[in-house]
Order: sequence, then C-alpha cells, then structure tokens
Amino acid sequence: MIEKALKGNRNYWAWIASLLAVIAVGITAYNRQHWFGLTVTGMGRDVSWGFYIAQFTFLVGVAASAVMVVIPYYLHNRKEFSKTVIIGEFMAVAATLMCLLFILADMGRPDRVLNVLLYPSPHSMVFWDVMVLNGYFVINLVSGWTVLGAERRGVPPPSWVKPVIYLSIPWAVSIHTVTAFLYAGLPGRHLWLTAVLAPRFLASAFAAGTSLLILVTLVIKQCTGFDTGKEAREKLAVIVTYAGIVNFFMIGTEFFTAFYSHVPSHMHSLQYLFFGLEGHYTLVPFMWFSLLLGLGSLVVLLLPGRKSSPKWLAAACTGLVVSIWIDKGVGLILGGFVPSPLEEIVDYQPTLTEIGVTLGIWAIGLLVLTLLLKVAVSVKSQE
Amino acid sequence: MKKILIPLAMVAALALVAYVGVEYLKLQFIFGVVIPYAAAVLFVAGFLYRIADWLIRPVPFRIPTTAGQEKSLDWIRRNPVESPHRAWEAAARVLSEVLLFRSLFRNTRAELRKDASLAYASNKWLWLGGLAFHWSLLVIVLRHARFFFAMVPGFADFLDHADSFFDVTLPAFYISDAIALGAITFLVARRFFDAKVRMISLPTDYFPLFLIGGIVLIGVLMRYVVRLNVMPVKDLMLQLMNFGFDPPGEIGTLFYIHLFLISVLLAYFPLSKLMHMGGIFLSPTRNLCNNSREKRHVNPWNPDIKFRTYSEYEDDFREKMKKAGLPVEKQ
Amino acid sequence: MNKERREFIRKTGLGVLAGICASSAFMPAFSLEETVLPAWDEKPVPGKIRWGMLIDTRKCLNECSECVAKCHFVHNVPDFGNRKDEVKWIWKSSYEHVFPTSTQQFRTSDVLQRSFLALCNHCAEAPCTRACPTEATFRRWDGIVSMDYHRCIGCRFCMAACPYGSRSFNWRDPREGIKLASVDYPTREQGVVEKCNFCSDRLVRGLIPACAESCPQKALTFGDLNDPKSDIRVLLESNNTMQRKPELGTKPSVFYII
Amino acid sequence: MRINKTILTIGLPALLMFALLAFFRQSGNAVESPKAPPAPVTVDSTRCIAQTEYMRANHMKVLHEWRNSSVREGNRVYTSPNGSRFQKSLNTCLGCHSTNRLFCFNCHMYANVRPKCWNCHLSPMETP
Amino acid sequence: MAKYAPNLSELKKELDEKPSILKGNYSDKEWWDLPVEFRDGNWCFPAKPEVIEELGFPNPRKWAATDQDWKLPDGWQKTISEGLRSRLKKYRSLKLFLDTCVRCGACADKCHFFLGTGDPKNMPVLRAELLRSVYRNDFPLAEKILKGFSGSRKLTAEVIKEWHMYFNQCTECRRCSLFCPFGIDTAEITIVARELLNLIGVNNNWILAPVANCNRTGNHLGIEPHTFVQNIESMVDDIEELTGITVEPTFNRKGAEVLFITPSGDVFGDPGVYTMMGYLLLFHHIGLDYTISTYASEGGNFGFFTSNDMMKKLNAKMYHEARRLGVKWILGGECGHMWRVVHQYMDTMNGPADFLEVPVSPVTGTKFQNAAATKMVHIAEFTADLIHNGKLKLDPKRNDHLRTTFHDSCNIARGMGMFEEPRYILRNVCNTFHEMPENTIREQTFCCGSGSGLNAEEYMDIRMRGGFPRANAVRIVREKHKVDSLVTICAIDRASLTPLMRYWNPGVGVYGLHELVGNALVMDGEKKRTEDLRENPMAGFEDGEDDED
Repeated sequence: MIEKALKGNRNYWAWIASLLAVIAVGITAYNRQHWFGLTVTGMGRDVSWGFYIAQFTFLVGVAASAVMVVIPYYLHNRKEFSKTVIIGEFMAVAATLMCLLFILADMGRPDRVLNVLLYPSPHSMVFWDVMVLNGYFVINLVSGWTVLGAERRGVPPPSWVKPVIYLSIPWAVSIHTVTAFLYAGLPGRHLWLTAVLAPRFLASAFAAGTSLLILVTLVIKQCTGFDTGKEAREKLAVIVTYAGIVNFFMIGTEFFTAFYSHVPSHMHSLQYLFFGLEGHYTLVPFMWFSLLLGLGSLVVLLLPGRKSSPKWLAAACTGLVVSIWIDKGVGLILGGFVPSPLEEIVDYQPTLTEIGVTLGIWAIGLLVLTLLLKVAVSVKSQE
Repeated sequence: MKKILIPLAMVAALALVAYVGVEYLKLQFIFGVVIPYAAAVLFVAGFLYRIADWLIRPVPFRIPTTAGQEKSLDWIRRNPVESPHRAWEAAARVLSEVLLFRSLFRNTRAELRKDASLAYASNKWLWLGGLAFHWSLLVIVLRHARFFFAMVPGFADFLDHADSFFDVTLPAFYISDAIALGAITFLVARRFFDAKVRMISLPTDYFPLFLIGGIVLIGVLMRYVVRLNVMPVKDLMLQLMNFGFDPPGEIGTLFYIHLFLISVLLAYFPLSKLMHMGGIFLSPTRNLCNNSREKRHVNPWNPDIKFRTYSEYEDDFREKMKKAGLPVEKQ
Repeated sequence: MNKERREFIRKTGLGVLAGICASSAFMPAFSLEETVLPAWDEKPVPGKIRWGMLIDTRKCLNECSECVAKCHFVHNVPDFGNRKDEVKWIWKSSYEHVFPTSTQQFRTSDVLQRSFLALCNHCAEAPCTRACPTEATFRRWDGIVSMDYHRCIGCRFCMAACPYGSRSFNWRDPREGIKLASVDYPTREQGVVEKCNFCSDRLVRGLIPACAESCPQKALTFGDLNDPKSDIRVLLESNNTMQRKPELGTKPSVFYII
Repeated sequence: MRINKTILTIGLPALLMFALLAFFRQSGNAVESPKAPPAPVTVDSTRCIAQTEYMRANHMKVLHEWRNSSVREGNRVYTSPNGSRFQKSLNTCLGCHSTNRLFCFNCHMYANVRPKCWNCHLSPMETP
Repeated sequence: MAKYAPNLSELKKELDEKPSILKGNYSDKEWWDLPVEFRDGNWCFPAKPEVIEELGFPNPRKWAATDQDWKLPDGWQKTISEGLRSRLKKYRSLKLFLDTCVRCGACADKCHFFLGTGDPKNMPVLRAELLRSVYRNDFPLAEKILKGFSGSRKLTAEVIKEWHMYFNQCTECRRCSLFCPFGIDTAEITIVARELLNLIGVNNNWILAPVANCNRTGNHLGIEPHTFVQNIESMVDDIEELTGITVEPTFNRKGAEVLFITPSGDVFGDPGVYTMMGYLLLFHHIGLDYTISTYASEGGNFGFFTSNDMMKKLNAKMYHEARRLGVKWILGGECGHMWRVVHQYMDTMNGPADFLEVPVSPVTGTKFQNAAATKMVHIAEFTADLIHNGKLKLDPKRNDHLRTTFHDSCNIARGMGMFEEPRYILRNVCNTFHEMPENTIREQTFCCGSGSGLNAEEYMDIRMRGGFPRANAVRIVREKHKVDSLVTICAIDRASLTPLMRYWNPGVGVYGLHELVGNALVMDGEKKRTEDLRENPMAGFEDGEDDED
C-alpha cells in the first residue's frame, strides 16, 4: 500500500524534496550535536531541558487528540467522521514518532537508549512514558493501516481491529497523563508541582491537537481536493472551543493558587514568565502574546457563524496552536527551570544547531505524515 | 516434515564433523587451512563457471517484462525504470531489483473470500524480510573485513562502528546480528507456516537457510557467550589471505565449526539456487531495454525458415482471387 | 617477535596511536597506584551504614576553597570556565541560594556574608533515583546516592528532579576541561550526568572524603549516621543543625550548623 | 564473433580474478604476516587473577562483572580459585600490565576493536 | 458450454467450500504425489492426424488425453532430453530461469489459473518445477549426487501427462514474472515445454489447426481470399446501412501507403467484426491510403504457441507482403499476442525491414520513432495521435448507452508496455469509464483465461476458472459503477471474454476499442445515427429517430 506514496504530482515531489532538504539540515545539525555534545545547544546546568522537551510535550498533545475523532466515530458511530478518523490516527502516528525522536535528540547518550528496556524501572515516569508512547505509536499505525488496507481491497476490516481501536482511547489519555506526571511529580519545581497539570495537558491537547487536525484537513482539501467534510470540521471546532476554554480556565486557577496564597516559590515562575523577575523579561512578550492570541482565537470560535467560514476557522485554529505551543511547550518547560532550585535566574535561548535539529525532526514528522496521508487519501479517493 | 528435518540434520551433522575433526582428531590444519582454501577455490571457480555458463548462452529475443508505459508518442509520459528504453534505464531497473527488491515490493496476497470473490491485500512482509536478511548478511560479511585485513578498509570500519552503535553489551552488540537472526527465523517460519510456500519448498530451500542460520548462531555464540580469543583467529585469516600454510594457533572448536560451515556454504554456493546472486544481474526480463521496435535486436542463431511465399499462395488461389476481383501477379 | 609486532603497529596504526598519545598529553607523569585491598572485604550489608556529613559553617572561611579544589582535582571534575557547561560536585554559595526556602527576615549580617558549602545531600528519599529510568543513579547499601556512568543515558531527568541543583551534566567532553588530572578516579564521558559520590572511591580505601580531609578548619565531619557513637551523631545531638529544604521530605544526609 | 564473446566472457572475469590475487599477494608482501602478540614477558602471570588464555578471551567479561558487582553491590573483593584476593578495579590489572605501554593496544589494534573504556579510564599508554 | 463447464452455482460453491492451499489449508501430500486427472472440460482435443501431417510434425495419431496410453513415439525420453538440451543452449532465459528460482513463493498466488482452480501445480513456481525437476535430474552433475534432496525426478509418461495438463493451463501471460524478484518468466518455460511436447506429438488441435490454416490460407480461420473479401464487403454494406457512408477498403493493392494487418477474428468473428467496422470508418474518416492483404491476412500468430520456428514462419508473411506491395509501413490492428510477436520478435526474426520507411502518420505528420526499426505501428498509437492532434470529429455521447471499463490484455501490458494510449482513446470516445480494482489492471492485469491457444470449446471448465479473477474484477465495477461494457484491444479477449462474461457476469458486453471509436466518429455526409455498430439503440438519440420517422 505504501507504493501509493511513491506516486504523485510535481507539487507533491517538490514538497517531499523540500522536507528532505530540511531533514538533511537536521541531520547535519544533529551530527554536530552528537560529536561535540549537547553543549552546542542552549541548554546548560541551570536550564537543563529546552526546546526539544518543549516540542515533545506539545506533540504528545497532538498525538493524544486523535481520540477526539476516534471516540465519536467508533464509540458513537457518528458517520460524519468517517473520512477524518484515519487522518487523526495517522497524525497521532507522526506526532508520536516526533515525540520519540525529540526524546532521543535530547539524550546525552542515545546509544544507550535500550537501557530503558534492559533495566526497566517502574518507579520512573520516563520508563512509563517510553512504554505508552511506543504503544500508542504501534496501536495507531496498526489499526489505521489495517482499516485502510481493508478499505482498499473492499472488504470489512478484520475483527481484531475493533478492540485495538477501543484500546487506543484510554491509551491516548494515558500518554498525556503520564507525560504530565513526568513534571508533576518533581518536588523542587513549583510550576509543575500541581495536580491540575494532567487535566490541563489534556485540555490543551484537545484544543491544540484538534486544531491542528482541522488545519491538516483544510490543507488536504486545498492540495488534493479530498474533503473530509465540513460537518466533521465544525464538530471538531466545537471540541476545540470547549477544550480551549477549559485550558485557559485552568491556567487561571494556577494564577489564583500562586498569587492568592502568595507563597513566593509558587509565584516566582509565573512572575518570571508573565511579568519578569529580577530584570529578566525574555519570555514576557511571548507569554502575553500566547495568552491574548489564545483568548482571541477562542472569541473567534465563539462568535456565531465564524466556524463555518474556512478562513476564520483556519485563522482561529492556527492562533490556538501557536498560543498553546508557546504556553505549554516553551513556557511550561522553561518556567519549570527558572528560577532554579537555588533561586537563580538563568535565561535560555535555543542555538541554531538546536533549531536545526528541531526543524529536522519536524520535517521527519511531516514527511511521515505526508506519506501516510498520501496513502490514506489515495485509498479514500479511489474509484 | 521430513524435508525440513533432513536439511536440519545435515547442518547438525556438518557441525558435528567439524567438532569431531578438531576436538578428537586434532585436524586443525585440515579444518583451518586446507578446507577453507578448497572451499574458496570451489566458490570462485564455480561461481565464475556458472556465470560464464550463462553468459555464453545467447539471448535470442528482447523479452523484458514491461511494468510501465513504453516510450511511444512524445506527449505520453513513459516509465523509464519499469519499461526502460535506454541501457542506463535498464541498468537502473536491475539495480532496483538487486538493491531494493523492486519486484517483491509489488507483492500482494490474494484472498479468496466468501461468495467466490477475490481481494488482493498489500503484502510486503516477504519484501521486508528478504531485504533485512540480505542486507544484514552483507553488512556482517563486510565487517568481517577486520579479520581479513591488517589495515581495515575504511568502509568496513565505518560499518563496524555504525553496526555497533548501541552500547548494550561487551563486546559491543551488533544490530545486524539481531536483524539477521530475526530475518532467518521469519524466512524459515514462512516456509513452514504458509501453506503455499510449504508445498513448494524443497530440502534445498531449507538447507541454506539452516546453514546460514547455523553460521550466524555460532558467530553470535562466539562473540557474546563463549568468547574466543580473536588473536589467533586474525592470525589465521591474515595467513589465509596471504596464501600461507602454517598451522593455526590455539583457537576454540566453535570457531572451526563456524569456519567449516562457511566453507560448506562457499562450496555449495555455485551448485545451488544461491547462484541467484549472480543470476539476478542476467535476467533477460529485467536487464533488456524495451525498444525492440526501434532498435533491431540480433539473434545469433536465427534459423532460416522456409515460409509459404505469396507466389505459392497465389498459385493455390489464383482462380478464386481473380473471381473476387483481386489483383494477381501472374495471369 | 615483539619487535616485529611493534613494527607492524608502527606501520599500520601510527595515526590511531598518535591520537591516543595526544589525548593523554594532558596526563602528568606518574606511576599507577599500587593495588590496595579495600577497607572492607565482604559484600556489605545494605542499610547497616548511612554515611552523612555535618558542615560547621561557622568554621568555614570565606576566602578558603580547599575542599572544592581538592574534590574537583581528585575526581577529575572539568572546569570550562563558563556557567552553562559547568560541572561541580561541591561549591560555595550564599545563604539565600543554599537555603532559599529558609531565608528569614533580619538574619544576622554574619550569616548573610558567610558562604555555605553545597553538595549532593545523598538524600534518604532521593527524588533523583526515583526519576531515573535506568537505575543509573541509585541509593547504595551505605546510603550514598551513587551514579553508574556506564548506564546513564543522559536524559537529565535526575537534574530536573533534584531540588538542590547538585547534579551536573557533561555537556561536552570533560577531558578537555581537565587541566591537572588525577589517577585516583576515572574521567567521565560526554553525555552523562555526574555528581558528588561522597568519595566512595576513597571510602573503599579507608579514607574519609577529600573535602573533609582537606579542610584546614576541620569544619566538615563525616561519619555513619546509623552509628550513635560516631562523631557526627555526637555533634548532631549537641548542636542545633539544619538540612536543606527539609519540607520536601527528601531527608538529606548533609547537615549544617549555622 | 561468438568466439570472441566467449573469450571475453570467460577471460574478463579470469583477468579480474588474477588482478585480485595479484593485489592480495602484493599487499601480503608489503607487510610481514603478523602473529598474535606474545604474552608480555614482564607480567608475572602466576599473580594474575586467571590464566592468560582465559583472560585473553574473557577480560571484558571479567571487567564488566567486576564493575557491576563493585559499583552497584559494593562487592569489591575478588578471590581467585587459588585463594589470592584482588580488588575489583581496573587498577588491579594495570598495576601489573602498565609496564607494557602497548599492553591493551597491541591486540585491540590488531583486531580493530575499540571499546569505550579508555574514554574514561586510564590506559597503560597514559602511564610514564 | 454446459457439457464442458460446471454450472456457476456449483463452481461458486466449490470455490467457497473446497479446502485449498490458496485459503491456507495445508496439503497433506507433496506436490509430486498429487495425481493428474483428465476429465471433461480440462483438456483440449489433440490435433487431428491430417493437421499434423500437413505441418510435417511428428507422431500423427488419434488419441485423447483421457487415454491410458498416449502412444508416445519410441525413444521419446531421448527426444525430450535432447530437445531440452539444445534449447538450453539456445536460450539463456531458459537456463537462467531453471537455475535461479529460490522458491520464495512470491508468484504463487499471482496466476489466474491458480486463483481459479486452487490446484497447487498452477502456482507458477510449481509449474516451472514440473520441468525443473526433470532438468535437475538430467543435467547439473552435483545436483545428481544430491538427488532426493533437490526434488529431482525421472522423466516418465506420467510427467508428460502432467506437462500436457499444466503447460496448457498457462496462458503465457507473464503476470508471475512481474512479481518474481529474479524476473523468472514462466511463459518462457511454458513456450519451451510446449515445443518439447510437440516434438513427441502431444499437442492441441485448437492451436495446430489454425497454424496449418494460417500457413495455407494466410489466416487462422482458414478463410480463402474470396471469402475474406466477401466478408469485409458485407461489413461495408452494413456500414452504409447504418451511417449512409460507403467506405472503400482495397485488397492486395500495390503502391498503397499503408498495409493494414489485423487478426482474422476481426474479419470473421463476433464481436470482432464491429471492431473491424470501426477501423474501416476511421480510415475513411481520415482518408488513409491503405490496403488489406488476403495473403498476410492474419495479425495473430499461433505459431507463437507452437514453436519458435513456426512463429517465425507465420510471421514472415507480413514483411514479405509489405515488400511485394511496396507500402511505406504497416499498421497493426488490435490484438494481444500479435503485438507481443510484432513488438518483441518480428524484427529479430524476419527483419531488418529496410524496404519500408520509418512510419509517419500521413494525417498529423507524426513520426513514429518508437517503430523506427520494425516499421509497424499499433492502431491505438495511431488513433491516439490523431485525437491528440484534433484530427477526428468525435461525439462521445454516442457511446452513452455504454458504461465501460478497460481490460488490459496481458501481452500488450507486460509484453509491450502500452497502457496510456487505449485509455486516452477510450476517454475521448465515451463519457463513462471506470477502472477495475488496482491490482487487476495495467501491468497487474489478469488474463482472460483463454489466451495462448486455449480458447477451445472443450476446455470451457478451465477457461471459466482461469477467467475468474478477471470476471471478479469486472463484477466489482459492475456492482460499484454499473459498468456493462468491457472494452479491450485484443482479438482473443473479444472472443473469450464474451463467454466468460456470460458465465460470471451476465449482461456485460465485450467491445473492441475501435468499435467505440467507430460509434463516436462523426463522418462527413453521414445520415442521422441512432444505432451503434451492433444496431443497438444509442442513448439520447431516440428523439432524432422519431423525427425521422
């Protein structure tokens, strides 16, 4: 079936070629990092995680959002999602792959990655995260591919697929919960040490991931003429709206807890992110931009009729994705490290190498997504 | 079952031969020097003979299997690899077969379903398994260069490095070992569990699989479990590369079994289906251009055939032709 | 034979050899230490001993950093001269940085001016060992939170988990940052996390940690917290001491007299 | 024409073969066929933890096991079958073997095996 | 049909219920232990003694495959083994294909006969093994030592029966070759096996009778020159009746620009004649200076299914006639194996055709460089070029009464590589065209089940089974898109798909591509067209009919 990804028009190949070029840049950058060590990144003793882990956190959310189409289609038999569901699943596959690659890129000794399996440590959340992410990757790839294969040859999918698909629903929740637990279980990091982190992750995932899904369907429609259906998109937009509202509500509660209790260590990270601390203001404009953009996008989605206009929908979804990418990716990770446990403030800035690797991984993810979706669209639009 | 057990027993017996020969009869010189030389000679000579034997046979006709649009009208997009028109396109086609197993990539599995209907499932497992098997074996062979050369060639060194990327065991774990063992298991299991392939399989199909499997397994044992001193092994290999005849040093018996099985494989190679390694380059349905209407292809033994000429035909039917108003040559 | 062999090596591997020699150029001339039998000759009983340290900050001289220098020399801790790539096992810092949650208003100026030693606390409930996905960092039988550099995958989860900033990562090849090397302890590889090991390498030879030994003021007391008669326990019971961030429940093994 | 082809088809590979042979012979002449390194004379093997033969094949296994048991379990003392006791440390080995600076490298270069030990641990090369 | 084929429900039941290794049921026997059973419907009648004699072939006699004794000539084993030995010397392909098979099984479920019969020996690899097992026993020395290990066996009369059975259940369609990682082409092996069988008088009347006819009268059907002309002239009358246009084909005319050769099935058989009418209309429409020969009146070549020599002998007439008539180039009609021969063999066997010119379309001026050596152009290339250059007046609405799909004939697909031209033409002459499922078209197309001289009435059982995969694909588009017309560019397809469709998919008609072209052509001076060439009413043109009445 993958041979369908090897047939395409000029634009398709130009897109693939440009992705490959970016991947080549990424590989070059990674090679540098592998050779000289992580010193070539902006990370350091105080901010020891950066861009990579931020992307990872964001993308787990994108992956998890596949349930927002799987639940209505398979659990509630809503036929309008019939064309969207495979796109959601394949997006989850690509996003999970990127997550794994970002973890790998962030590792000091990727050659020892198998140690995670050789010395399984159930007390470590990383171990569980590796388990659930790999599992989610396999579940979505296998179920999506099998259902598509059956559709290609015009037969009903094999009976074992249904349970696997049902399994993917709690599994999706688990990947983001476990990812939240990575952070929420650390004693010295006040921004992360909050029970609301996992639900907040889920809400932001269903807002940003589903927005991205809407955007992908719009791009597919634009590029291939394959339309997953306006109705499905509008339903998804409703999910985005409510998830977005819940997300911002939970951010608000974080503010309340920190500032009403007025415990200094609880306030510091939020102060650093939103107001600047001791002369450090690097992230302040980004965080406000994120907040306003997110709220603005929600307003657009809430205004009557805007959802049904593809342009407004695309704009609002893009706004939410960017907003949550800043808030949950960059802000959340860096905010956890600043100030440091010794109450020191060290600013972080990604280096070119780091950005190169990041772009490379995104390009790999997009390449995989493109290939998978090419197959899916070819099958779905066959005579 | 018998056709699986016999080759398995044969491989076991071969291993036993080497074991007894080295462990009890102390034939280190025979197994370490004489047999490897003999096997190498048989392999090289046999391989060349088989290739030459194919090459001297003519290719009377241009019979490529065309799997894509031929070159015809200018505005029709042709498929240069699947229906090659120039020599380099045909070369690309052959290379795509050799390196990527292009034809197997197309593989499907026919399903006869209820109510007499057929469906064709995409089925790339054989392609993937075959690719994994062949490529991992190639990598394994190439990185053995460290035993054969005093100065290890750069690419072999690089392969060795890349292959042992994962920091898992001491001595370093080779990815290709795991892939090769997995692929061999898959290929054997497939022959056993797929009803169709089980029927077509012969002992000659299982034998090389078991033989190669045995070689890899013993190699893995030597590296990770039993652990041999590799110094005398390298001595021996360098000596073999230099056509020396000194007796080998102290090496564990396992190594002699490994070497003997490889010798058997080398000697068996030219006599068997393993020659597909050479044959794939020569396949006339893949390595010929599809341009037989544009360029004349010569058959060296083109027979002279007497056909029924027009005049013979007219002689037979002249009256009828005239009646029908057809022009005739002779009245 | 041997000569032949060397000849061969010279011909074939000169480049590789040259590389190895170059990397060893920073190594001073010395002879390897004699093999010494360890201070204990049986497999230790887990939980019997819990090593701890008491730092009498009153004795600590502001201008002195003997302990830091000694520790970092003995353990080949690199120094790259920048904060980003910094690796440190023990260091001196101000009160509000070492005890950020214990800063109280109107501290004596003496305390505010004093510098405080910080090092790995070898917590009894260490968050770092909980976070490690490969058990590359683990709590030993004697209470030392140890690093297995051979197993560390460099995920830096322990660094995020440590509330004391005691862990350092080898952002680059540490050998480049070692000016004077010690033979008592190996260097590390790029890409792994390291930290104070309570001189487990010295303990095995019956020596006390390098920092404690090197302190001219004898401000550092090292001993078994499980032994009620040990010096450290006697001091702990006769002095008012504190631990860093006790509210986190990590139960540090390093105590301070303020 | 056909004969030519036949000659070509057999002759070319044969020529290639000959060239290959010649090449290997030549490269063989350039370097004398090296032998496995002899046991370093300076080592008193009776004091070593095991027989030379065993150590040649299994030193990595021994070191690996020593490392694990000493670092992780605190089991620091190795008692050899003849009752001698050693500290489980690379230094124990190097205490004797550092007299030959090429002790590790002789074989490791010969077999083209490059473990990562020396990235951190001292090698005999790094002794005076 | 009833006598030689099971009825459909029985066959369907058998496919559904009978265990077969195709469905994953393991066989408890090795393939060489499976018996060969001849019964009604699975064997072709052997050639009549007089046909054999006329051709000068060995061992003329009366016999049947169901006989116990096949009356093989004395020393037949030697004939076979020497025949094989000499062919191994002549064909690298044969030697290589016998040597390199690794029995990977990629080809196993690609053969239409295997899919239709479930008979393990119809897996291409086993079909080749039938010969290979004997080859291994007789030839390479080492394998002889390892006998029993390599699946070798003796050449016995049972083996000959097996060969006859299974090399006549191969239509040389090359679908297996497409999937083979070494490009092993079972067709090459079948060709040689059939040659060998012919050497000892084991043969097929449906192949040899046309061969004899073709040699004598110039065409397979044995139509003598005057009848040939009469047939075409009756088509000319039909065309005049339908369209009001008088087309004027010429015969054996010297000095014409183009010699047109098409399979004789187009002149004689239904529905081929409608395709012929299409050609005639087309040539008239563009005013082509062409002639038809009664001597080279056959495009097809059943010699291809007999022996290499016979193929050359029958094919030689084309160039011979072209030279005699002094034409500039040859135009070939729609046919499958004819084009395999013309494309891959003709120039090698009977070339070089120096006396002809590189074909140039007199209408568009397009030079057919791809036929620069053979000087023979495929009608689909020719017509596609005309349409592309806007030289035809077409009204695709005239084919609105047909919902079409296209069947790639195996020889055109895998032995020539022509996929786009016929589709281009089809899209221009009709409005509804739906492709069959992807693994059944283009290079992966399925044979009609009756190619390579197996179109015999008495072979109906095997033909209907062999055609099952093709019919199944048609059924899918029929159910999905209400397709009712199967368009093809092969004369054997037109003859064989018709009963196949009647059997599996009643209501689906079989059409030649140029029949649809003929329907769609808007001719100068034509009368109002209300019926297609088959005199079936066109959809949407009924009103006009009323007006006229």
